[in-house]
Amino acid sequence: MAGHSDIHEYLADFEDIPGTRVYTAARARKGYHLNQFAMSLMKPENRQRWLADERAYINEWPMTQEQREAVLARDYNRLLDLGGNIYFLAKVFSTDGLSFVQAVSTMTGMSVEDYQAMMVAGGRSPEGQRSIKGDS
Amino acid sequence: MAGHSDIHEYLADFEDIPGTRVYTAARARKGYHLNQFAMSLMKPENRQRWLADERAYINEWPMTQEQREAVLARDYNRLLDLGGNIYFLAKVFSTDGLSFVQAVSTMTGMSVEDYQAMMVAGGRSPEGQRSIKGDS
Amino acid sequence: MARITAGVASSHVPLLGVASDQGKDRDDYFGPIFAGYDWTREWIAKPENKPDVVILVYNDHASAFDMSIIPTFAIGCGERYAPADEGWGPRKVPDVEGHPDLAWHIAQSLILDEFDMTIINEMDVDHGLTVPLTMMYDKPDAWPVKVIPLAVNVVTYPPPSGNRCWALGEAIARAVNSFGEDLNVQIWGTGGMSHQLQGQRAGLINAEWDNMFLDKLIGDTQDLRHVPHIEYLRETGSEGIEMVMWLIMRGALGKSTKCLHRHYHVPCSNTAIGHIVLEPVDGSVPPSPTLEGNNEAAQAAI
Amino acid sequence: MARITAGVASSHVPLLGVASDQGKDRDDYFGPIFAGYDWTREWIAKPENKPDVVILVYNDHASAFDMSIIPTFAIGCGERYAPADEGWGPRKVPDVEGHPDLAWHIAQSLILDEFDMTIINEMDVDHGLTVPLTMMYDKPDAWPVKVIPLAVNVVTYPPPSGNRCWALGEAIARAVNSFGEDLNVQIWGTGGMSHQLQGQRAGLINAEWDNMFLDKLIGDTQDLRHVPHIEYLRETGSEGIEMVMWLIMRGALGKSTKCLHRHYHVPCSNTAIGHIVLEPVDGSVPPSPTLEGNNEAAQAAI
Ligand SMILES: [Fe+3]
Ligand SMILES: [Fe+3]
Repeated sequence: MAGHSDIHEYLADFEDIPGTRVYTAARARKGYHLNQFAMSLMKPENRQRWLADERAYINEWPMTQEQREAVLARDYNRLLDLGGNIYFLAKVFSTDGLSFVQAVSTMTGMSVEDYQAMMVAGGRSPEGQRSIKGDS
Repeated sequence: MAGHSDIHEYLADFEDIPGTRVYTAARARKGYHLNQFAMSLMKPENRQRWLADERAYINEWPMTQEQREAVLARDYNRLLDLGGNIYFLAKVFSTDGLSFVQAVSTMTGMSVEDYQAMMVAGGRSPEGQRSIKGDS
Repeated sequence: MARITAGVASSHVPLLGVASDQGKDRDDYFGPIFAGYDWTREWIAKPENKPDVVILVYNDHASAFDMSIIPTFAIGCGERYAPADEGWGPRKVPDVEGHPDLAWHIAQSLILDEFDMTIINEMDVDHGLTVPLTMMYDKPDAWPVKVIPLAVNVVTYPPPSGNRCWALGEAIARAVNSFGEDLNVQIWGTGGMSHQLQGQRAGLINAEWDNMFLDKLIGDTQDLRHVPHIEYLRETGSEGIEMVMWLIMRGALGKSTKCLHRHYHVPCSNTAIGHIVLEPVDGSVPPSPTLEGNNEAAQAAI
Repeated sequence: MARITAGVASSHVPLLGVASDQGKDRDDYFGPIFAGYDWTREWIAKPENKPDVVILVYNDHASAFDMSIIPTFAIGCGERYAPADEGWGPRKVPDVEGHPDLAWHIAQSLILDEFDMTIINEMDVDHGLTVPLTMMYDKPDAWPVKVIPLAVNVVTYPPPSGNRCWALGEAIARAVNSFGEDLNVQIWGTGGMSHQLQGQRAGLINAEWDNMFLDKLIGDTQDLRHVPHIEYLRETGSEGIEMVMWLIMRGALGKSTKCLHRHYHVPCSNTAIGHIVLEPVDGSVPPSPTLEGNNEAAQAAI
C-alpha cells in the first residue's frame, strides 16, 4: 500500500477528509445492528411491517436508542456518525421512495434543487475539500 | 505450489490415489444438492422430518434419483462417487447415531470390529497405497 | 484456448437502471449519457467482438452480503443469479447466466496462484452487476452473454490495494489462457468514477483526476497500481474508491493497451459517468510466482 | 505491545469432544491421548504462560459454511460464537468469546498486506475449534481465554498452498506486533495428523511422515512450506491435508522455534493424534512487501 507504513497511519489519514466518514472497522462495529436493521428492509414482508409501524419494528433490533431516533428522524448525517453506512441506509430511503440524489442532498445542508443544480453545473469542486489540516 | 505447473496437472495427480476421491470442483458441482441436503440435517426440525419419512424429505431436494437411492441405502462409497463430501455426509450418519468409525468402516469392506482392530494396531499402512500408476 | 480480447469499464449508477427500465434513457437528462454507449453497443454486437463470457468485476452494495460476512474477492461459480431486491423490488431484467466451467477453472487457478478467493455458488446480483449489462446490451429478453461475477469489497475498509487488484487481473489472464475451450472472454471493471454519497462533502466531482485515471489505463504505464486509497478518497470522493476495481480489468489486459472508445459525462445522479473500451496490444502478463507453465491436459478433470 | 509468545498444534477429532463431554477421557482408550495434554494444561495455567488471546486456526467441517459460500481464509471479528449443531445437537461447552479489537486490527492489517481475507461477524464454531479448547482447558464453566477464529478451507480443492499458509502466519505476526495493547497472544494450528475418512483407503496412518512433519516444525527449516498438496494426500490420507493449517501457526512464530512439548498417539477414531507446543526463539518475520514500519499511533482509531 503505497504511502503508508501500517494500518494506524493508514486509518489516521481518513480522519483528515472534510465532511466525510470513511466506513472503517470502528464505524462498522458501532453501526453493526443499525446496518443489519436497514438490510432487513430488502425483504418485502419486512418493508410492510416497517411501514405499518416504524417504531415497533425498529424496537425489535438491538440498536442504541440514539440510532433508533436518528433513523425515525431520517437524520442521515447523524446516522453516519453512529456507524451507518450509506449502502445500508439506502434501504431505508429506498423504502421511503426517495432517490439517492434526494437522500444525499439532505446531508449537505442544501435544498434538493440547489444540490441538483450544483451537480448539473459539474458537481462540488475538490478545491479546499481535500484535507482538514492542509487546505488544498 | 511446488511440483505443479498449472491447475490441470495439479488435478490430474488426484486421480492417481487408490481408493480415494478428492473433493475437487468437478465433484463439488456434481454433489452440490446432495451435500446441501445433508447439510439441512444440522437443524433439529429437519432431522425430525427426515427421520419421520426419509423418502418424502429427500424428494424435496433437487438431486438425481441415483443420489437419493444411495442416501437411502447409506451407500457411502457410492455417495462419494456421486459428489458427496464426507463432512456433509456426516450429518446423515450422525443423525443415524453412527460414529465416524462406524460409518467410515462401511466404506472399506471391513467389519467395524476388524476396522477398529486395524486402527488400534496402528492403522492402514501407506505402503502400496500411494499411487495407482506407481506401486509405492 | 480461451483468451481475453477486450476490457470494458463503466460506472454502474443505479439510476441508469431506473432510466432504462422506465424508458427515460433518451430524455434530456439521460440522453447524453446513453449516447456515449452507442458506439459500444454496436461494437459488441459484431460477431468478431461478441464475447462468449464476461468476467464482470463489481461490488455488492449491501445486497448479497450483509455485515455478517465480508469477502475481499468473491467469484461466482454458480449456474445463474437473480437480480437483487435493493429495497424497491428486483429490477425486471433477465436472470444472469453464469459459466461454471470457466469460473471454477479461474477460481481454482487463482487459489493455486495464492489469491485467497471466496467461492460463491448462490447469490443475487445488484445494480453493480446488472446496470453495466444494461449499458452494453440495452433491453434484451435474455442477456446475450454468460457472466462470471467477481465481487470486490470496496465498502468496509480496507478494500484491496490497487496493486493487489492489478495483480489479480494478471492472475485472471493466466487462468483464462490456460482454459482449453475456445472462448472469447471480456473483462469488465465497473463502478466510479468520482462520487461521494455521504456527508457534507457529498456531490464531489473531479473531472481532471478522472480523466488522468482514464489516460493512465491506456498504453503501458503501471502508475495506477500505486495510487493509495487515501488519494481516491481525497480527490474523487468517498465512493470514488470503486475505481480500484477497474485495475483488475486493466491488469488482465497485460503489458499494453489501446483505447477503442472513451466517454465521460457529468452528472448522473451524484456521479461522474466514465466508460472506456480497451484492447490488449501486448497482452503478456508476468508468469506466476508460484505456478509455471501452461498445459492443456486434464481439462476434462475440472 | 502485543506479542506471540507460543504456538500450539493439536488434532481436533470430534470424538475427543465426545469423550470429554461424556467423562470417558481417562478410560483405557482415551486415557493415553489425554495424558499427552497434561503437560500443556499445567503449562498454560501458569500466569507467565497464560494467553490473553488465542488465534485459533481451524477448518469448518460443513457447519458454519455450506456449499453456497467457501472462503479460503475467514477471520472472526465478532463478539462471541456458539458451538455448532453438527447433527447431534450442539456440544454443551461454553460459548467462545471473541476479541474484536485485536481481530479487526489483524483483519485490516492482513488486507493491507495483500491477503484477501473474508471478515466474519457471526458464525457458529464446530469441533474444529471447540475440541482444541477442550484438550487445552478441560471443562471450565467459561473458556479462560478470548479466541479469534481463523477458518481455512481445506475441504473443497484447492486449499491454500503451504507456502501461502506460512506467509499468512508471518503477516499475522506483523499484525500482532503492531497492536498497541499489551497482550499475550498464542496461535494454535489444529487438525491432522494423518487420517483418511473416506473410501477403500480409509484408516490410513503414516506415523513416519507425521513425525517428520513434527520434526520440521522445530528449528529454522522452512522445508514444510514447499510440501505440495498431493504429498499430504498420498502420504497422510485425504484428510491429512488439514496439516497445512499448522503452517500458519509455524509461520507466525518467525525464524526459529524451540519445542517445549510433543505428543503423538495412534489411534483416535480414524486419526493419528499429534500435539506440539513451540516457543519462538528468533521470532523475527520478514518485513511486508507492501507495508513497512510499525508505529503505534492511531490505535484509538480502530
Ligand atoms: Fe457502486
Ligand atoms: Fe478436521
